[in-house]
Amino acid sequence: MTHPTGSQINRDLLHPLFNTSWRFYLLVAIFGGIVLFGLATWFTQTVNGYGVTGIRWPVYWGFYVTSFVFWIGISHAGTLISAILRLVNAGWRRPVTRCAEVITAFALIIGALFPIIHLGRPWLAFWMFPYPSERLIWPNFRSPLVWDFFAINTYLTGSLLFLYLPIIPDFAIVRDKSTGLRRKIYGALALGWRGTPKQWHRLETAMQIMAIAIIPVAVSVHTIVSFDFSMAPVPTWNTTIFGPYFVAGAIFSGIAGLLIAMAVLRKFLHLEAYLHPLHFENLGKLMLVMALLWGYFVFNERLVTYYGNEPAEMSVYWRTQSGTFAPLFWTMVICNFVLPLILMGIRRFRTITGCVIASIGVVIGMWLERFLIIVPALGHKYLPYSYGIYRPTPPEIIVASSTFAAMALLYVLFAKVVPIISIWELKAGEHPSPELLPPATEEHRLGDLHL
Amino acid sequence: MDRRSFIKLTAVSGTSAALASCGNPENQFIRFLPDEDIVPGVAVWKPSICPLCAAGCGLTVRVMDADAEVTRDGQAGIKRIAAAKKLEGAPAHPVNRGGLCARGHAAIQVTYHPDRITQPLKRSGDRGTGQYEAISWEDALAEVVSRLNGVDAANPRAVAFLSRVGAGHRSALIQQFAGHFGGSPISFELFGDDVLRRANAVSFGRDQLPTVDLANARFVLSFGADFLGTWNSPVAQSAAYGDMRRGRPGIRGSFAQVEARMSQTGASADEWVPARPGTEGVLALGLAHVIMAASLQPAAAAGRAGSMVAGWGAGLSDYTPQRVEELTGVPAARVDRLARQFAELRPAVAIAGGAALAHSNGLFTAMAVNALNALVGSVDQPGGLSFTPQFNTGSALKFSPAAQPATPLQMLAADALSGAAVPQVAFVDGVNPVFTTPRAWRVREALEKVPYIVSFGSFLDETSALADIILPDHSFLESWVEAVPESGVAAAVASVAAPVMRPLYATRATPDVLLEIGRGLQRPLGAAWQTFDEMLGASFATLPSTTPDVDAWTDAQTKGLWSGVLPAGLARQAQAVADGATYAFEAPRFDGDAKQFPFHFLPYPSVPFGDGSTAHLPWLQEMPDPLTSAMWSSWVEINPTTAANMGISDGDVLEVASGHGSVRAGAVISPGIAPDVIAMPMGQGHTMFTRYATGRGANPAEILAPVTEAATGALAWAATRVRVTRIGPPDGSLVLFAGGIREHLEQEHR
Amino acid sequence: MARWGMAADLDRCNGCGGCVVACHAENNISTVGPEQASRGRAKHWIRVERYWEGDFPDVKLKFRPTMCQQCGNAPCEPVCPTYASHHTEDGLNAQVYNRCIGTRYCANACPYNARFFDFFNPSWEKPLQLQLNPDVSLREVGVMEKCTFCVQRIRGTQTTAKTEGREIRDGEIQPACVQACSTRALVFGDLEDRESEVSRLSRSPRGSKLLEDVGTRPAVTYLARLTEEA
Amino acid sequence: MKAVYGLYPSGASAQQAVNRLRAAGLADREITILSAQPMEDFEFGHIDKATYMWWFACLGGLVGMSIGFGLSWVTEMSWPINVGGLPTWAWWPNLIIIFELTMLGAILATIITLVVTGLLPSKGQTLYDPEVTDGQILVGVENPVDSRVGDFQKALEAPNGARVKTL
Repeated sequence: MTHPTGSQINRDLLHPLFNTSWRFYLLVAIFGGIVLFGLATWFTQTVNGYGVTGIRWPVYWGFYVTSFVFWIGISHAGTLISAILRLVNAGWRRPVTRCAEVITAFALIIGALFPIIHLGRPWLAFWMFPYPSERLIWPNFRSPLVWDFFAINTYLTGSLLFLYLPIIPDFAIVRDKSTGLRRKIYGALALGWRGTPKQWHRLETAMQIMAIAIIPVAVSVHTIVSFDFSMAPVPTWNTTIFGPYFVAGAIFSGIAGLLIAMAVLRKFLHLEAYLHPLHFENLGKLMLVMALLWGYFVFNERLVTYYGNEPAEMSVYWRTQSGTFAPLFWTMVICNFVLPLILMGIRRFRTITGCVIASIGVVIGMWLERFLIIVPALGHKYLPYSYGIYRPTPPEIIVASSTFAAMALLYVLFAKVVPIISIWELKAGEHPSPELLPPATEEHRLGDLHL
Repeated sequence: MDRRSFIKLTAVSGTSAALASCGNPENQFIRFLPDEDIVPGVAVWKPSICPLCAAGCGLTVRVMDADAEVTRDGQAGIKRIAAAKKLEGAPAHPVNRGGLCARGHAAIQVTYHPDRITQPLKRSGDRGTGQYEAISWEDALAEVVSRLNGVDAANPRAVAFLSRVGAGHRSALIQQFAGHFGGSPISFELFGDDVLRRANAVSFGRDQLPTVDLANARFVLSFGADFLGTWNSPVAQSAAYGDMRRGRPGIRGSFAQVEARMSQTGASADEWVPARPGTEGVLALGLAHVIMAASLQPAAAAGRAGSMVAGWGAGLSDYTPQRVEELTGVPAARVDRLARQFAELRPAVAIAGGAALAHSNGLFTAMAVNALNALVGSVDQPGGLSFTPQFNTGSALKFSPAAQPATPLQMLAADALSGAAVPQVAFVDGVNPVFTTPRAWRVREALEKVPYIVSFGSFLDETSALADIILPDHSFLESWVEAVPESGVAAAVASVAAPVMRPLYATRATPDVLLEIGRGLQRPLGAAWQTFDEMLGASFATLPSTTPDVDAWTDAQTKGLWSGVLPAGLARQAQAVADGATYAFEAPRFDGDAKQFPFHFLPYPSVPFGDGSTAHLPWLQEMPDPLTSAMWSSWVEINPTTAANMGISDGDVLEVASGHGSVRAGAVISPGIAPDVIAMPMGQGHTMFTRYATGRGANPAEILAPVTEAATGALAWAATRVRVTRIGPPDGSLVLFAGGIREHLEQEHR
Repeated sequence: MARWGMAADLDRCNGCGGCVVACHAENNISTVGPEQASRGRAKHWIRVERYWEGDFPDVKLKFRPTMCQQCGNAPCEPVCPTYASHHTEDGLNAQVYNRCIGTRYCANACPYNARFFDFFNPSWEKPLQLQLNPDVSLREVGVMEKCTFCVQRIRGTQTTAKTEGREIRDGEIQPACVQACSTRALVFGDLEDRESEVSRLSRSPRGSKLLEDVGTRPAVTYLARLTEEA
Repeated sequence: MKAVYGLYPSGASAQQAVNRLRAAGLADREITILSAQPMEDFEFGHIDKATYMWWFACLGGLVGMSIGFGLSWVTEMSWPINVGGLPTWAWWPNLIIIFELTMLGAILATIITLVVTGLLPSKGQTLYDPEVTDGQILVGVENPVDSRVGDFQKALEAPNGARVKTL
């Protein structure tokens, strides 16, 4: 395998920016259409009243909150993984970080929409924000939803900047390669980037600080999302394990999301020279670790409930184990544990295809996990008289699934305007530090694991 | 609605209302000066009387200003009126003592119902289609008068007046009106108590429902009487029940209920005793046997009621516990224990009612329970049965007694269908026999033979839709109301209340209309009063005043009631009925072959709807049934074992078929019903009864067999046998409020 | 400052449902109709729960009127981001409808499922709106509502007592359900006043709190229905 | 004369050019170096490395922490509303708000420091050549003293593959 040179990298990675095929328009039309349909559905929900959903007494959270947790989980792919890989200076990260960070940014934006979508009065969502209003009252800082607001706010700000910083030099490249209005726009986005040693140092220092800052923020975000549940005295919610359990689950689903995105990009943007099977294998190993961790947490959660034998909790326990929700529960176990263990644990299955299959399984499984945490417990809360079953209605399903199209749409648009693989970082990968490695040659294989 | 909420509602619903109103002058916000005697924002409380059942509970109505769309002096617009806002139990009323049941609370929706008939109507389409056109009161009354002038004066059955039974002034007036044409008002109540009244007349010489002194009883044994839910005077009985349980320091009254399907009352019992349908009297005599055999009865036990029971003098040797077990299915040991409790926990009282008396042998059962009460000396004693002295409105008004006994409804129907005697004019007031009678009686077809039907209904229901002319009554809040409770109090009570608000629509009070028609007849009715309130005044004036320096009528209006000791001439007299017969158990007669129709069918009065007359009130439709939590629907109750054997799960659509028809409803699997009994609540299944009740659920009366109790002719509504077929999975028609029914569900998961 | 509380004597309660309709009448609770009711949208601030025990023929049934328990440590309150759900000085769990943005978190946190959500704008078919109580605000679509212990009656009586310069008498304040209860199973009053009937009943050996082990410190005491003398 | 600069194909030749410019008497801050990637393998890539960014980030974190503390303190003290029996100043939950605002402060301070100290162009420092994008390394002098332009050109031309341009 030959290694692309600097100008080759420029040509390959800038290609999608300057050449638009009919496929792009088709994808935008399809995904955009679905997103518009979803938006229209949400609009009718807001106009007609929340009753068009399947939410009912006493199951007041359903598809929307499930989707919220799911997308926030997916968002842990990027920034967290990329930050960790940056800090440990894993060389193979270079082609991966950008597409991972993009997932974070967009998944967060979509995830953050759901609390608004799910509100009974979404037009008043800004009341979560502390500002001097005529109501003369500020939000209740003791509410986990306000923590959510602050945590997501910090994480979103951090992730967007974390995504933006390493794009600055790439924006400068696009600026130099383009003309006219586009040159002006990219010029503005490049913030006067020239590439002096000082700029490079400042950028790298900033990236390091960001990486260090964003990791605890990412951990806190999903811990706080888990607090939304564990703070309420609902059977099986009110548990101390939820924080790490959710963080592990988030990274798990995040890796799966990243693997799918990478495979799709590799296929459609013809980045076979940059995204190697090795990247998939390495991430696959990471996913295997997370699957084991996830299995450990689920075992832990189940065992403690079972052993405690508290009547209200046991009612929820049996409901998922062998009752109404058993099919979903066991599907989840297969998708999240059995499937990744087989596909990622056995070397010959740890191919790109294997990774994608396992990842799709994990995405489905993790969506089910959130659903199974939320709905069965709310339907079986202490007083048997008030037991209830939730069934989603078409509007909820449309809105929730259209966000997948929204993710795809944002990704397609992003890949159209920004090099989806960090050009300068890829080039920098050609120059490993001389103390560690012999001088860069054409034969030097990109992506060797330098952990 | 007050102005604030009105503005809010308008704002909420956008500008659509305002825009829509631009075109229609009658919808514009015309604001008159308030002419009502009301201070905006200040609530006043006025007395009234709940009209929804015969108990006669006293109400306190909260009246406040509100903006209503009304027509006044020919001009339509939004007007500030004094409107009733809420009904509350009158704390000083001796019947309900401040309490009020669900139905009573919802009664306000009768007045504000969106489908009320707002003015006289004349039929313009085929009968039963509900097509009517407006007619003026003058024309309508003239038409009715001319029809009445044309009837055959010699035929005592030329005019049929279908009405509710009662002891009040309105009933007295109707009786007088019907008597003017030689007849008597015809009343039919599906869950009526004719059998018990007859038994009380025979046993105790009182043709009346008993008042049970629960508050002082230490042991209550009820044979099928849903006295906390739908039977007799539930609020009064509930208040006393509360005191029976916890009103006396150190004493908690015990309570056992005998019935084949657990009623709301049975649910409150300490001991629920399922007995085979129709054998409740055997159990009562079994208890009497044990008591007499062990000589547990008090020395001064009254014996007259017992002497009506065959074998009483010989200690009821036919009713040994073993024999009782064979007949009723109640274990002999339990019979023995219940008997000892009944005799030892004095005062003890037995109550009979509901399904226990709705058999072909109902009179025997009632006689047996009466005898049991007499045996332990519980008649006219504290903690026992007594009979409320009742104001005889007929004699106060100097009305002549009924010329001849009323024709039973089924006979009227049969004669009309056969052509033997077809009424020329029929009046319908406050009853809906097309809905409440067994389809087998063919009342609807019979009424269709009647050439001219006048209805006083406020709503189009199955019966009033057959009417040729509808003269809508005021709602009870808009008119003078009165009640003379038959039971529920110790002393005589007569309630009366003035209208609490002005009529919303061009309706007229039915008693006033009857008086006016009576004046217009060629042969006038000859009543001494122009209006109903004059008549009430005259009647109450005959009563002794209970407050010094105030006459009885003024006093009654202020308090909402008169209560005291009745002068001899004004009380309904005890009538000793001595038919000389004695009563022995004979097996109840059931309609339908036990092989073909393996289940007993038990329709029962629903807690919110009774026999269905209140199914049009949305609050009651949405009130969860106490036992099943069902709303807006009908259901079929079935025993879990039976259901499992037949492969029926909760909510499955079942068909219940008797020899006379079939109905369908969702299954409710209930542990509180015998394996061979199928129960269905009455109330739903209306084919026409306002937007809230029409086309909802099924009417169990449709499949009832025309079995009657021989002596009284009362319908034995628990005497039908049915078969049950599973039609399919739940179809969504059964709406339940609640999910789980047992505290410990996890056992089922294992 | 008073601490309002209720006692429900399950030995008196016969499950008649009078309280349910009385509550609808007092608090402008809209009916939702059969279609919405079948989708779990019916609102009953007070409900009579019933539980079966045993199998035929030895079957027993228990009723339990259940409403907002006005917890001392109410799980619904801290989770609300906008202070729509908060504690008043006299121990009520207040719900400020105007401040509610409809997260429904409070309802999830409530162990008693005492909170109900307005899935649509409530409507009354004319002229049913005339029955509306002007003392109780109407709720818009998207807000939570629940039993208030008929706070409008409490405040009204407090005002009256203040104008008349006197203390509130025990039993003077009656929420609609208490007033309606035929059997006098429900008793309302001030728990701080040791002489009040509700306070006396709350100390009864038959008394217990619903889901006490969740740690909510409810203001409603249920007096057990005991067959044996107690 | 605005600037004189050379373009170099490799880091080694650029290093030579830098060394020669130094020899010609220029201080590091007077030499402009532009590259399309960080040049950490070479000495010239480490010029101007010292930064206070870490300290500014910490300072930003402190500011954020104070805002978080103040916001929750002022809110809860201004509206001492009882919710669920929690204390009015419930510091455990508030730690979450404080933490998030601390991190937000640190992140924003980092970015602001980066933009202000690294990206905002200093006056007279606008030398650029698009060929840098294709991998050439630019070494040059902006606004040179006219008398010394010749020396600089000579120094810049010395390394292999140099292409010297003037503006």
